[in-house]
Amino acid sequence: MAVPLSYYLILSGFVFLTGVVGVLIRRNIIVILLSVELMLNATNINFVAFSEYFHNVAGQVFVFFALTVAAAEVAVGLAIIIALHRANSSIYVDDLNLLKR
Amino acid sequence: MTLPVQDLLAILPELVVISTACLILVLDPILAASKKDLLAWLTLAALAVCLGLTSSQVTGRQYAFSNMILIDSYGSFWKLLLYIVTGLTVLLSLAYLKAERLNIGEYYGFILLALAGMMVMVSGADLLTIYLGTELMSLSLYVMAGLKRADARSLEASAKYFVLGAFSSGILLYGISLLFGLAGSTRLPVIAEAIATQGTGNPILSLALVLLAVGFGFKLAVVPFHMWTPDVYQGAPTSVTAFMAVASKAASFGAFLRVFVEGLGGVSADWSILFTVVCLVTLALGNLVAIVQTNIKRMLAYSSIAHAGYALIGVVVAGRQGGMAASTGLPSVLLYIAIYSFMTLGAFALVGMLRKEGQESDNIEDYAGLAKREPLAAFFMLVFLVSLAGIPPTAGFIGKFYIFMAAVNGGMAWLAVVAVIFAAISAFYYLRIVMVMYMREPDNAAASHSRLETSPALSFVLACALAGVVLLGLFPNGLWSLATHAAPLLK
Amino acid sequence: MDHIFFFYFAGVIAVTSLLVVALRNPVYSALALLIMFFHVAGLYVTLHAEFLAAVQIVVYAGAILVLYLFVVMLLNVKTEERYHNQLPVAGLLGVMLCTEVILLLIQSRTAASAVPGDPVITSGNTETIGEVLYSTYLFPFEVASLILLVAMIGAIILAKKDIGDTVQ
Amino acid sequence: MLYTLIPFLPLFAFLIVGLGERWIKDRAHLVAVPAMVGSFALSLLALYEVALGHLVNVPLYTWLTSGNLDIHIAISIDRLTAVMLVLVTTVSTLVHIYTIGYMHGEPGYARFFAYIALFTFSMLMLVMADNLLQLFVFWEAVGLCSYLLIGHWYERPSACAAATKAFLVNRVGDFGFILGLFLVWYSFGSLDYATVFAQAQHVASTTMNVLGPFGGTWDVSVMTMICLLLFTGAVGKSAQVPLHVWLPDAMEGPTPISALIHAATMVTAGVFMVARLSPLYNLSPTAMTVVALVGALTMVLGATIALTQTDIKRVVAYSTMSQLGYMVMACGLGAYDAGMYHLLTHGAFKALLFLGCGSVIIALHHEQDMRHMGGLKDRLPVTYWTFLVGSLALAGFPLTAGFFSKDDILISSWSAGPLGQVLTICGLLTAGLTAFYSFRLVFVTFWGSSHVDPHHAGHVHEPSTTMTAPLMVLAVLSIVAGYLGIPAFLEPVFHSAGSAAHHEGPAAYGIMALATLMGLSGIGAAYYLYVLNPNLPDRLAHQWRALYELSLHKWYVDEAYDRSFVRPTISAANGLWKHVDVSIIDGAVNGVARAVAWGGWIVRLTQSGQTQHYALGMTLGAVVILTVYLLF
Amino acid sequence: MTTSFPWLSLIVFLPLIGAVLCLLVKVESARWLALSFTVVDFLCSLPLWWLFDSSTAEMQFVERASWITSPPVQYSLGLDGISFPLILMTTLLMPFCVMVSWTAIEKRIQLFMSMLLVMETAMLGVFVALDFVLFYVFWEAMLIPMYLLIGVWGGANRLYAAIKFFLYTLAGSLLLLVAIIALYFQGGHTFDILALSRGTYSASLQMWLFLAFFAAFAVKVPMFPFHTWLPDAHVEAPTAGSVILASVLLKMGTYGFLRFTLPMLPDATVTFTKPMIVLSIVAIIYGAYMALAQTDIKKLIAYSSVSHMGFVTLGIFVLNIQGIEGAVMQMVNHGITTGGLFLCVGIIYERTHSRHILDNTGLAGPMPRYALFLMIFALSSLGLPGTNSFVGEFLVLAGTFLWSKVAAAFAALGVILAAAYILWLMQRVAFGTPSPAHRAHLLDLNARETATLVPLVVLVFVIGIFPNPLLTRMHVSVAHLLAAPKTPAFAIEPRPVPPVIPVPPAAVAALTTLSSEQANAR
Repeated sequence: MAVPLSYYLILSGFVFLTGVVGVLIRRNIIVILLSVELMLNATNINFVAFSEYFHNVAGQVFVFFALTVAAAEVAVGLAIIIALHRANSSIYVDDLNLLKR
Repeated sequence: MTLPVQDLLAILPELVVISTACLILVLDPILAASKKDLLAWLTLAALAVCLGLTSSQVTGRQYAFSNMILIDSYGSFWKLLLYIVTGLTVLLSLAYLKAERLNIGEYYGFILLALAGMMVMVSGADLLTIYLGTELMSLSLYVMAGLKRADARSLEASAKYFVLGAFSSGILLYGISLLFGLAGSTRLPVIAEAIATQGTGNPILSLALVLLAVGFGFKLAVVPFHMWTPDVYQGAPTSVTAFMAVASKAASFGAFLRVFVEGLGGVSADWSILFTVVCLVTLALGNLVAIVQTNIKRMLAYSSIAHAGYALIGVVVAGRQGGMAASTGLPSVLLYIAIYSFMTLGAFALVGMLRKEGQESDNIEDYAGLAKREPLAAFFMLVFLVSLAGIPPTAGFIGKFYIFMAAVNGGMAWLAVVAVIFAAISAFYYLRIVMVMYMREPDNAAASHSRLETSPALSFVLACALAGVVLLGLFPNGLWSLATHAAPLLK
Repeated sequence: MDHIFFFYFAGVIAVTSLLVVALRNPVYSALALLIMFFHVAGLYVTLHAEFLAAVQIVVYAGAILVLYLFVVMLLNVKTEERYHNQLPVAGLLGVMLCTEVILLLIQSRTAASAVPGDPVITSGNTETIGEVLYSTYLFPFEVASLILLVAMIGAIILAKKDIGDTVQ
Repeated sequence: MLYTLIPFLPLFAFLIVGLGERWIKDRAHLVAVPAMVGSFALSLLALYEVALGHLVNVPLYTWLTSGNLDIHIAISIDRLTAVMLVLVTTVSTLVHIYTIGYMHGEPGYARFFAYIALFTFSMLMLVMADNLLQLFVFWEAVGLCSYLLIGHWYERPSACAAATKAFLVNRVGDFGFILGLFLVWYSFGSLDYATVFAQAQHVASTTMNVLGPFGGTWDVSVMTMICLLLFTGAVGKSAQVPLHVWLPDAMEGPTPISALIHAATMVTAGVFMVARLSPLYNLSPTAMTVVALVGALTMVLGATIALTQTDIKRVVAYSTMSQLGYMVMACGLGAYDAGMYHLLTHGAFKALLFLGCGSVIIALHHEQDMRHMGGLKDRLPVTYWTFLVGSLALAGFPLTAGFFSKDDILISSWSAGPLGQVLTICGLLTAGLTAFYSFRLVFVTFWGSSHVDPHHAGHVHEPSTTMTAPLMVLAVLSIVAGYLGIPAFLEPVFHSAGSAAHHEGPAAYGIMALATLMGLSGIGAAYYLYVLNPNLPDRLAHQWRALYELSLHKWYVDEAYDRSFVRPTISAANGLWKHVDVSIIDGAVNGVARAVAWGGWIVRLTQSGQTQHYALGMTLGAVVILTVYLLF
Repeated sequence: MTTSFPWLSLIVFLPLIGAVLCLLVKVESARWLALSFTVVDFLCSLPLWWLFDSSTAEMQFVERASWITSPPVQYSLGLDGISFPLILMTTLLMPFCVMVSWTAIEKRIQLFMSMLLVMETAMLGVFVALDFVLFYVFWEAMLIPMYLLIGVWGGANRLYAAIKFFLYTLAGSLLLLVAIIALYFQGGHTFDILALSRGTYSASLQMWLFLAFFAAFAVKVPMFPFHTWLPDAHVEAPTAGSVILASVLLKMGTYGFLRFTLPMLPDATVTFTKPMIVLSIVAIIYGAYMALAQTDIKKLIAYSSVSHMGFVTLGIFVLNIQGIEGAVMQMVNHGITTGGLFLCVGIIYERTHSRHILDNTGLAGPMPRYALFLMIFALSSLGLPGTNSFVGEFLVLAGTFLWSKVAAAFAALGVILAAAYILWLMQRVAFGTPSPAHRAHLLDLNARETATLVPLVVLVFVIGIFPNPLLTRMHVSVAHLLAAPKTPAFAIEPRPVPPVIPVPPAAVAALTTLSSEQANAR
């Protein structure tokens, strides 16, 4: 018997929210990016699962693009991190506090 | 595998933009530092070509590339607006980059790439293209926000924008995945059809709706997804801020309306309630917090938040009326954003070029006595601020007028009343700038008062923005008919 | 059988994703993520997405995560001594969200009713994807390429020292 | 049309002198006096014409129309008007002439002439009105002239205060007047005398519920309301109790003004108004009673105060008030002709007395306190003798004009029922007091030893002819006016008055004798106290301290008003401003602004600069929305 | 009636041309330019006095052109008997505003003059607009120039006053905008004022619209308790600004009541009559009390404006001919009189640089001509018969009396109080002896100042003595306003006027017109 779709959805929901919480509670910008990766992976699980259940390749293609975008984001993100580290010697997000109020 | 010519013709403007961007990226290392201006002119030339191309596309409705993209009057409206504001931004940047001693030829390439992303956003017929367009735009903007690397604030803005942007795009993507799960496709018409056949009570749909609202809410900078805006607007180089505040917001509205009206029109009753609340808190927060700002860029950021709130009224009304063709809600949003673009761009142009000792002077206090030092600049600022406050006979009034018309027509007069109360409050912070410029003397007698660093390019930008603000205020017919022509084609 | 595979992969994915968030040392977090990536790839295989499984391993595990680790090492990132001070609020929100999302998901009709039939794409998954990528999804593909271009040049501009900071 | 010139000659004089003040300067009288003389001559002509039985009515123009409100400005002369015209122009002409000497060399010479010309114009228009609104308009206009002239010496704070007071007190009266006017319009649909009088009988039967707006019921005859409200105006203008307080203070103005405005003409406008509107008053016994009582009270009050005053002009002023009381009382008792008769004779002798005072004052270099006078009869013979004539007339000495008119009043009152008889007794007593204080004035000022400031004593001399000639003319008039048969002349106007045949009968002679006796004893008492025993008054004052103080301080009316109206109003205004306008109303406005700004401050705190707070905000938003979705 | 010549456009936009030119020229020329533009504008408006047809209630000098096609907003202008006097008053006052600013304004004269001229355009536009949106555009457009006038050239506390003025009035008028739009949808999809006036609206809608209109107009008037912006704005504004504020801006509120509230919302008007009248009377008395408490001359006059404008709103809401004609008269008269008073205060401020009463005492001695003018305006302000203000106040009180005798009595109390504060002011300012500190500066009026005041003084008397030419020009319009068929509620219950009895010959003998024949024969 095939695994019901809702199992996948619950799994992805859990992973997604773990990622969300990670973004909220981790101070290290790198780990925050890792958490975002969790969110993206959760999404991907959704897409693939739906794709399977709809007998439709579109979901898999979407994942492919999402993966591309994730890679691009990582590139830019890490560049920003390096620039930040160079300027501030810190990669803690809560040290970014020049701009407020 | 063949490339149909029609498809290529349909995306000719995009192609022009992209190829010019690539050309610039290639040319940049070759050109001598002193000749980087050429790149700007090249950009402008490309925009001019696009303007012509898109103008020929304002009628009709044509899908291209396997229904991935839709060339219609709605998208063309936004594209035309984007060309104009991008062109003005480029001109502004020409002056601004010199003043900031930033010499990055890629800058123009990024502007064009971001523009390409925006164009994809507003003409995407598939959530995939819209998502990719959004990412293209966002990634360009992340980079552009951090371009002033010598300034820690610029980097900080970039980092914050990036972190939150990635976060929000994750949320958006999750929403898209759920929609895909609902309809088995990411094409907007298919989604609309699925909603129509399955009914609206599906929880997964509600969840998707909320997640999409969060994702787009972030791009539109509406409360409570707005919080990046002030920080990023303040930290980013001003020309980039202007671009973000104007072009990015316009494109986001374009895509947002496309998705919510065309794709999720079936549940418009749901999302109009959601956006009513968002609209109210946006109006309230944007206007209230703007009052207490001391930095003009931050103030304008809050002002742009508040303006998104006004535009949302039109969206709410359209949603409430089920996106009816009779509703003037959508056209009024289009009109509002177009008008908003001119006045905000004008204001940011001035903010960016008012400098003292080579530094941008973005503290409101720096504007003290400006009317005496720079009467013309002060007058321009006055007009932009008055228009932002929505006082006739400027275009800002026309924008609010149509929004309120739509609201009252849609049976939401109370919303209009709330909006006018906040409009009155908003007048306070706009007028405070006028007050500082015209009625206050600078505190210290030092010679280091901010002055406008003029250049022909800047003058042209200001003149265009002023003309837009004044002429659209006096003769809104043309823009309105464009907007009414564009909006109903959303179905 | 499917269930066993699913529960194995799902279990590991859930645990490692928690670890990514919970472990204070970024290197450990990254390694946990790496494990998760592998298991996600495994899950893809059970869902007949072999191509994606491969891409997942090659791109995510092989490229992205290595990049992360590289940066972590490069910047000599220390262990976080504490979480962000909004942990309680965020945790509460997370729990609430989790409950709500799961509630919504299991109520939803698609999830409840959809039971997979025979996968259309039983074989040649890679071929099919390649086919559509260059036909139906040609346009997004090109846009994606632009995204990569932006990312590349953007990363260079941001990370490289002394670019364009001065005129002349 | 010729009669149009009666008011307009003074108006032209005013315009020429007023606009050309800078060029005319001390030649002002060359314009004003001839104009006044012309006006006087025309008045006589008008009197003649009216005596022949003609009436004059010249509509000048339509002042305003609005709905059924239609008001014309007109010149209308009947017997009542004609005698008023003669009185006004006579006194005015004489005062003009007198002024030449009195104001000689003053900086405001031309201005003064302009004002009195304007006053004369206004007064003439007032008496010639053929509708209530014109009456009211010029009623206010004479008030304005009075204001301007009282404040003629504007550097003197007391003069300015007096002017303001005069205007304000009159405004209070006019408040009633204008409401009465509206009530007339409301009830009759018109303000023209002719229309109103023609319908008076009809309206007299209607009543109105005064307490209606407050939920109560108190039906009052409309006619009574009208008459009482209009009479309020007369109370103010004719210085009747309780609005009499302005008149004595008005003596701050130059003396010719006191003679013209505050004795002979303007203050009598109230009496004139009541007489003019006699067809209305006759229909309201209640109002008549009130009028009579107020008149009597004023009469007594004025006389008692005049007893102890030391300022020469104030004594005369209080006597004016008292005499006005006589007239009003007469009108209230229906004896309009008697009232008007006394008005005319009083105009002559009171003007004389004031001008005489002016003469003394000028001679003593603006000394007004009679304790610093004395023994002037040899130095100022003309003044003395004319003043004496005036005083005799005031005291009602037989065969003077005052004797006849006052007796006319008293006799008429006696025949007007029980109230009238009570009031007649008051009148008799007052006659005694009048004789006493007027001769106190004569004796203290002109007789006895001199208390004049030795500084000036050397050059006290009779003023110029321009001042003495009017005195002599007025002295003659003070006698002659009694023999002109004025009541008979006016009788047709008041044909409805109930006292037609009152001159006959033993009661009349009895009262005449009594009045004469009272007058003579008053004079005798004054002679005893101030000539024979000059120290006695002080001792008496000491002995009857309370009464003396009461009289000296004018029954403390001013003080009472100050405490009950003036000061509470000012402090209420200040209190309202500080505690209501600034604190509450404006405080609310600023409070809203502050609350908004405060809200901004608070919300701004969420913008902490912490990226993750922002992400938390987004998440929170999503959670809230989702929760709402789940719950509803 | 359509005329071939666009009088109104000419009058309205001529100053705008001047405003642009003023910005481009030198200081000296800016003054002359502004003066000549305002004078020419006045001269242009003068022919209207004769061209105006007082026999019709129709709009006259109508101009129509399409402005915005969807929704149909028209550029349409026109005049009737109610707006007509206000136009003349505005064009008349503007030259004086320029003249009084001749030397008083020392900085940025070009901008000042320009703003004055922009104000003129906006104010005139408000009075002639026949399209609601056009009206609103003009109505709001004046906020910015006025804000600058107060804020740039004002007194010490000018920033507070300017922003308070702006926000207060803006808040009110924005609600008006919503009401206008609501009317559009309920009134047959038009913004045409005349068409909207012909429409009928449900009672509840009228109620809401009335409140919105009230918010805009009552703040502008200003009615109690929305008046607190006025003293601040008046006090801090430069003289010309005060004059414009008092003379024209305040009238826009009452004009709004007349032009919009009464014809469009008749039922709500009747419903709200009582509260409106109570508020008016409170304003009359309260304003007067406030004036009594002031020691700043301008503030005193500002509060007196609250009181006087109370008469205007009172006259409007008693809903009868006398009341409304009185209100319009009072609008014009208050403009002239209070304008004159503010000009006078400005003149003395230029000399002593103080508006405090105690710093400006005894002016009659050194400045007799000035004192004379001040006295005339003061007397007019307290409503002395023979001056212009009496006409308006009299008519308003008459109208009020028809509505309620008690209300009239309370309103008339205001007249007493007006005398009190004005005379007390005169007693302190004009009379007495000058304070030695300022004595040397107290030069009497120069030719320019005299020329500024004389025309107003002449008007004070001309209108006071001959009000009828002005009144006849508004009779038909006011009657039309009250007699519109859809507003039966306005009809005051017929007054029990006794039938005019045929006058018996005996009574005629007393006083009738038989004598006039004789007089004429003479």
